[in-house]
Amino acid sequence: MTDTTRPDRQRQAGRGRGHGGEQLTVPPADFSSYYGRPVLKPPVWKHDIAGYLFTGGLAAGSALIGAGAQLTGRPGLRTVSRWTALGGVAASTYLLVHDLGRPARFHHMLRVAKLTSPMSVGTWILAAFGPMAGVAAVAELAPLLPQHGALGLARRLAPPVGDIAGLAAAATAPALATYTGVLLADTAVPSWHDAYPSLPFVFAGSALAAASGVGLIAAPAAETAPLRRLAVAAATIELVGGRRMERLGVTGEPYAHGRSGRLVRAGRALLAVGTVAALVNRRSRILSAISGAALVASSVATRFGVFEAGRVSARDPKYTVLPQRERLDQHGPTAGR
Amino acid sequence: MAEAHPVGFQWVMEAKRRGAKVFHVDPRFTRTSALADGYLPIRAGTDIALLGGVVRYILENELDFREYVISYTNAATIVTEEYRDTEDMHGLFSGFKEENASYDQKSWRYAGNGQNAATRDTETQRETAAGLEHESHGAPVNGQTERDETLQHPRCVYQILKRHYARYTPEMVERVCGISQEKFLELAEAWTRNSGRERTGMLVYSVGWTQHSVGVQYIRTGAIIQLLLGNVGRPGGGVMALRGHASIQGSTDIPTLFNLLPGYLPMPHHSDHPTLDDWVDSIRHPGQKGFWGNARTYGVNLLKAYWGDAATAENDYCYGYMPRMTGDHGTYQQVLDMIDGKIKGYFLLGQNPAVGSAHGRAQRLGMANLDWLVVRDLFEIESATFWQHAPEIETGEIVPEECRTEVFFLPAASHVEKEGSFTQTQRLLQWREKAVEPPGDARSELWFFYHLGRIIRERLATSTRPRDRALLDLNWNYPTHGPNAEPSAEAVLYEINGYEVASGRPLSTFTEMKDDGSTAGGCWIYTGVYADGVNQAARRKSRHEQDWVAAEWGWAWPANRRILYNRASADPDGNPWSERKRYVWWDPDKGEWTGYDVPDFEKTKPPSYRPPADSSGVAGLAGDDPFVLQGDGKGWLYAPTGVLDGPMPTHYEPVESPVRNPLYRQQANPTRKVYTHPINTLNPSPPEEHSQVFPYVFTVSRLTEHHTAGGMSRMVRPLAELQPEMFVEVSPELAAEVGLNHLGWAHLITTRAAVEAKVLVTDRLTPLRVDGRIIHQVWLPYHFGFEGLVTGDSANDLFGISLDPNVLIQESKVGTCDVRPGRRPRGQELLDLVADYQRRSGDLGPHYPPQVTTDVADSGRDPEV
Amino acid sequence: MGVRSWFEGWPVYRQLTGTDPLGRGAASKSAGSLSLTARTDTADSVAKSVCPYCAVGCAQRVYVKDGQVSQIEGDPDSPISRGRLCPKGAASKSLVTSPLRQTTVRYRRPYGTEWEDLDLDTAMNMIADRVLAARDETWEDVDAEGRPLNRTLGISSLGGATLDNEENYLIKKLFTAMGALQIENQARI
Amino acid sequence: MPHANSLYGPLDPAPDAGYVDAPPRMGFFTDTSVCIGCKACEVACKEWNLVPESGRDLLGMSYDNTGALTANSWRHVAFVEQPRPAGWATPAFLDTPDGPPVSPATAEVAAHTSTDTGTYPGLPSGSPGAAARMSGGSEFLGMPGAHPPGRGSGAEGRTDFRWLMMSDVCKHCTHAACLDVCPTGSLFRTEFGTVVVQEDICNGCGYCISACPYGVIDQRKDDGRAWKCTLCYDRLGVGMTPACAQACPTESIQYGELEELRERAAARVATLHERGVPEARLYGHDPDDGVGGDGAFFLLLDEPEVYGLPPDPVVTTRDLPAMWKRAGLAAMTMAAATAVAFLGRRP
Repeated sequence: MTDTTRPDRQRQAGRGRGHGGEQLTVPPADFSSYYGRPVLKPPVWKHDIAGYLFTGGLAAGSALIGAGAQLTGRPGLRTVSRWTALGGVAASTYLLVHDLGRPARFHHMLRVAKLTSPMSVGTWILAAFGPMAGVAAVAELAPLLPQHGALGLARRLAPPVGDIAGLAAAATAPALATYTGVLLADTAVPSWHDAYPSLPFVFAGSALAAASGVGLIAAPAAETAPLRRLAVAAATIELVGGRRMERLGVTGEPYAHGRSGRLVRAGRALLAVGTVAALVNRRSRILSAISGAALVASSVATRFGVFEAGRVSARDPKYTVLPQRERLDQHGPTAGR
Repeated sequence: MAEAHPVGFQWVMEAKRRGAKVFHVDPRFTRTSALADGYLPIRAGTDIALLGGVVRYILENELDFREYVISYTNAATIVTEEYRDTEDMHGLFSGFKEENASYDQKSWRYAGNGQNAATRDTETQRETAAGLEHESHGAPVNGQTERDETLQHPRCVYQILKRHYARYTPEMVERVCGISQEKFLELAEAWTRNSGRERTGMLVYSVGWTQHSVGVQYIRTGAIIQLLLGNVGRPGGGVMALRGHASIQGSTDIPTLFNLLPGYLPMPHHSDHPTLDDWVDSIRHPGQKGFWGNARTYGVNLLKAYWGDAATAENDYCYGYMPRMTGDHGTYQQVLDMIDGKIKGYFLLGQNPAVGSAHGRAQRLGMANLDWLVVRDLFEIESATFWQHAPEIETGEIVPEECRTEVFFLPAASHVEKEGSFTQTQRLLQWREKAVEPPGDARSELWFFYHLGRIIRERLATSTRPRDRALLDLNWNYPTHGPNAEPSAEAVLYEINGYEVASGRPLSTFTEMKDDGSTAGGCWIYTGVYADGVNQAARRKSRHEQDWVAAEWGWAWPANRRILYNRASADPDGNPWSERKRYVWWDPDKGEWTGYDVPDFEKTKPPSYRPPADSSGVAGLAGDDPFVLQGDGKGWLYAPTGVLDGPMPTHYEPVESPVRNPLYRQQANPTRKVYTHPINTLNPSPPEEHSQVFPYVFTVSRLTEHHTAGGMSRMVRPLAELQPEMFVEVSPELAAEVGLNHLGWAHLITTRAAVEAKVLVTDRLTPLRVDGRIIHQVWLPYHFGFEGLVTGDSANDLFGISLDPNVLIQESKVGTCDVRPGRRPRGQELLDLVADYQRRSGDLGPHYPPQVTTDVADSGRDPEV
Repeated sequence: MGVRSWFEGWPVYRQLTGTDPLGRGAASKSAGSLSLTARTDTADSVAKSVCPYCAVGCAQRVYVKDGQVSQIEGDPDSPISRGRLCPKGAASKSLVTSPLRQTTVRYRRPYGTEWEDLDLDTAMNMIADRVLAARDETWEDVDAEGRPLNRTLGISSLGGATLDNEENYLIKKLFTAMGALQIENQARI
Repeated sequence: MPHANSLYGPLDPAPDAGYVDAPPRMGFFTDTSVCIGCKACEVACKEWNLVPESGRDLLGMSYDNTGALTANSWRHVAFVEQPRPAGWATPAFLDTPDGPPVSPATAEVAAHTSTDTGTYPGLPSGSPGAAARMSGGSEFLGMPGAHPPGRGSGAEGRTDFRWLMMSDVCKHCTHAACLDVCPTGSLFRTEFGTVVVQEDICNGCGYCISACPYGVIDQRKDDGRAWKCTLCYDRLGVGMTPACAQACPTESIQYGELEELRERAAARVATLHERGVPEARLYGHDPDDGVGGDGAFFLLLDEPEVYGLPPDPVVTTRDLPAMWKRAGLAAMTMAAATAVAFLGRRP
């Protein structure tokens, strides 16, 4: 924009709000817009997607825990985790399809494979993860099969197949848990995009926390020791990874204020409570359950909080215009850099 | 123009791109103003004061295009000694007759002219809207005049004009119009600077200009300026009327008007035109110059086209069949007659008077008092459903069970479902091909009237009554085709064009017409549109394949001429005024006129030609008389006859105005047409008392997104959503004064009605300082009504009926009103509210105030003191 | 469609084997897009027309498919409009194809409160009856001094500015022959 | 192989999208200095593309009753009333007895209106303060030195006035985030370099809507799919001009080869600067900008945000490699954390 002149703009950021047009009834905002309307279209995703962020993370975390349990000989935890993973991925698939404007066309997702589209990448990850998680979980039914005959063969084959599938699911699980961070970040939604370095960590931590939480609730107490350690790790990842979200400047506001801010804060608090409870408790089944529930709830709150924050930031032109304006005033148009 | 004629505005933008300056004068800042180089907010109804100011500016500074003015206008012509100006008579011209509020135009005539001028009495001229005849030709005067080409003679037109406008100073413009002197001078300077040999300026008006009690004089003032500046008959010049309907020009040329016949021939008048010869003589004015000398030919051809074989020289070509006017039979007179029960049946043909005409309530009450009504339209418009949904149902003024009007709604064919020609605003005929069959019962008007005529003629076939002869002898044989027996539009066009009776050969030009019955032609000015048996209006040679005049696209009347009076684009010697403005010129080698356009002159008459004394008609035109349809061949700065409210435009206040005329004691046009009818109540204006009851000025016009009364836009989805509600635009100052809020409600009240609208408070409206007072103006769109996808009160309900005397067009661009916050009351309370305002304003229904106010020197600021 | 051609039509396959690895354009073009064409191109006929709204006289092209108007747009050949249209002109197709258009005769009898249906022929005959009756009832042969009048003031008409010249010509001709003087149109308003 | 500038920087998008021998890139240049706000573009677009109705409410946003670009309005004409000088004109209200301007206050009121556009989420209401500022301009905030005394400051009565109009449309970005994030390949790059939703493919996932930095693409209710301007892909295919550009009476919307349009636009800006309109500037024309330049760019007479445009948009996918890196890191951290948790001491 070298040929552009802007003699009519007198902006000096942060200064001078004194005299307004006499008829102004509210203090003028420090930016212009078209009738104050949003520049961006707020995300049209319904709460399905916030829910999916949770269920997808839960499935991924559970698959990882399932594999860990499988490899370290914790059959109870393995079973719980595999079923949780399957439940999570099934719920995820339902929520994703349900959120579509044209659900009957969900299979169009498989037309292309686009590295530029986190949703396309996620689709293929889900396509890989889902069947594996399914096979791993179904393999847990082997003991219910008869001893003999064709089904008997299945009964014998199921555990090794389930183990392979469980490991395969676990191999894709970290991608499943973290791509959603990119899914949200790869948008024009100011608070999501600007948080792109943090979101995958927050979501990774949140996924592990949720999965640990379910394990703590449902798995035999004797097998839950890794979950307690994992809860601490999850909290560390989430809190350390997410600390930058508060330093985003104006687009960080929605993570700290309003409904979305309350949800995010609630998520952190619950995470802290759940982690501490998991650490101090070694025996109490009830305390385990509470700890687990807090971790699960933390994950839910965090996901909905992050989701909501993005919507808030897209809805108010301030978050779009101010940072861009600031950038322009400091550096000139993006092109100039 | 950007607002109502956006596609035409592309040429303004084109000119602007090339450096032209654009000025826009409007009471409200519109989409046109946004793109103009100068915007002049004006008090509605004061345009003559503004333009008169420009005339004065030109004359005082001698900025006129002198060579053009001397040769081509009547500036040098001497006027009779009896003439007295408005300056001497408080705003009246000499010859005013109080008893019928009209002028005896004798004292206005050119010196030396005998009793030729004003052969018909002026009241009859007003009643019959005779001014409309001049759409194609000037008023009658003798061809030979006394002239002083030095322009020094005190009674020459130039000096009379100068004196008449001497008081239209920049200060006066500011005082009357509310336009600052600085802005006025900017306009006047730019306009004059851009005129002359090398440059031309154009004046564009939209036909809201005609909707004033001095509408014709508005346009005349514009024409005077353009003549003084040499901007007529030249490319890039002229006075351009932006008309509002697809074929409103065509419906004036081939009129569906009470006082005209095709080609601007007058409808016969019972006392003035008892015989064919009387009728013809009244048109051609023996002794006058120009093409109207052949009026007999045009008249006989029309009669011959109407009555075919029955029309013979012996029976004066059936002239006796013609119905005769006795006075005003115009649409507003008709409506009042409907209310009074004098009219039985009414046809509405693609027109929606319940919304589109002034005084909507009178329109609807009139329709509710008929025997029968036929509405032909695309949609169920308000005029078709008044008995069901009119606002008068709510007030109890119309009770469906008691309303006897029988209503036939007949669906009409749309423009793509029939073939035919439209004449657009530049007189260009363009043929439309039929694309599809009309749906269901929808039919063209051609079908309806052809078959209605056929049925009626069949009913009367055995009649022996003399009154039915005109119908039975009518030449009504048009070929039909298709399943619906659709008459051939081309066959009708052929008849309009004219043909040789014996051979059937289509005529090529109206000069081929004979007055002996051997040719017939329905509209002489359209002759040539079917030349060589080819539908010339259907020509669609791409603009890329011809020059910028594009003479092979469609066909323009007369004779496919694109600029009228284009002889004036060359100097008196026949050379182009400048290379830049070259258009039509004399080629001495070939001995003929040539150029880009069809020359508007006898092709081989040299510039040096001077007619012998006593010649008249076409032969009387000199080689430098470019205005070939004017009686003296000149452009008229001064109209010695033919304009009923004065030889020169004079500022009068609108009939309803909040201020006393700052220029003259005479307040409003003294010759305006007045209807004293109980329903036609009036808001008082000074010097009458109580004008303060209606302190605000309102004006109405169009929005880009809608069309006229809304019948073709409020019913159309993608248009309805663009302007979805009735609104009123007010200035922030008025909003504060009255207590209106943006997007809140307001209602406007006159002695006729109260209408409500959403409020848009906008900086685009401004109060004006007029004669020391602050005047507030509000603006409303007039598109809304009670039917359609989007509805609202009709702005035209606010107006009363006061007409321009020349053409009987109503003043519906300016009125006074009160403005109040909130919605209007309903039912009886609404009637009470209006009645209360009538009472408070002095009940001007029964005692209509005097038309002449020259004896009232009421104000301390008497303008003439 | 064979499995092979299905597979080769699969955009992922096209991505992997073609020039568009990111699946941005060529590879992801759909069947619909491949067969897409402008409906003006497949019209059965094109009528040269003129916009029915204001008096500028913008030229239109009316595209027809299966007896229905499929598109109306500006005619670029026109020296007046150069193919351009205002919002009203641009809405012409919606005007002529509007679902709100009334396409059958409607009749409201005196003192009626509802519309009724009526056959077009019947309506024409009823109107002819009423015209003749009104004319007879209000006929004026001569004025007080015996000069001919030849007219009826019992019939009025308003409209014409949106109609064709040929239509106005017939309207004026018929009304004049029947002695109906009170014929007006928008040019008076 | 993908171009080095495949995600960011100057790029000819059609070859990048796999078109061999692509025709020249086509686009729009919308010159708002000649826009008369007639909305022919809005209607012509709806007629050609059979776009449904978008709401019948009076919005009070000057003459804008459309409100925004939505799935049901692919062209949107913005109207802004401002008590500021129009470069080409003398002050509109010289010596008229006016008080201060009302446009900031009415804009505030208008910020509250809404209408059912038939799309999700429709036309959200706006921030009144920001609306007021759009109409007032910075001088109404008491900024010093905006104008010589007596001009436009509002305190002593309005004098200057201008009415901005601008037909907004999809920008057809060089780097189109909507297209890149589309998981079905419904949004695709045409051979003309434009960006089009394929209605037979779109499944309404909504991702494109969040990705668009201009708030253009939108979801239609009762249909579920995303819709926006196609730059009349079907017409382009047979050599026709897009419906809006063909209808535009004043050539405010110009259609043509992008390269040529950019030259034309630069010349137009120069002309306007010469004619005393220094505020004229181009928007979206620069291939070096945050989206690699727009296929539909504009000549504006005020800051972009006054017209509802983002002042300096950057395509989100510029940062996509970094995002994937962070995600990979997070994934590895997650796997490692799990491993560590399980490999710890057995109880």
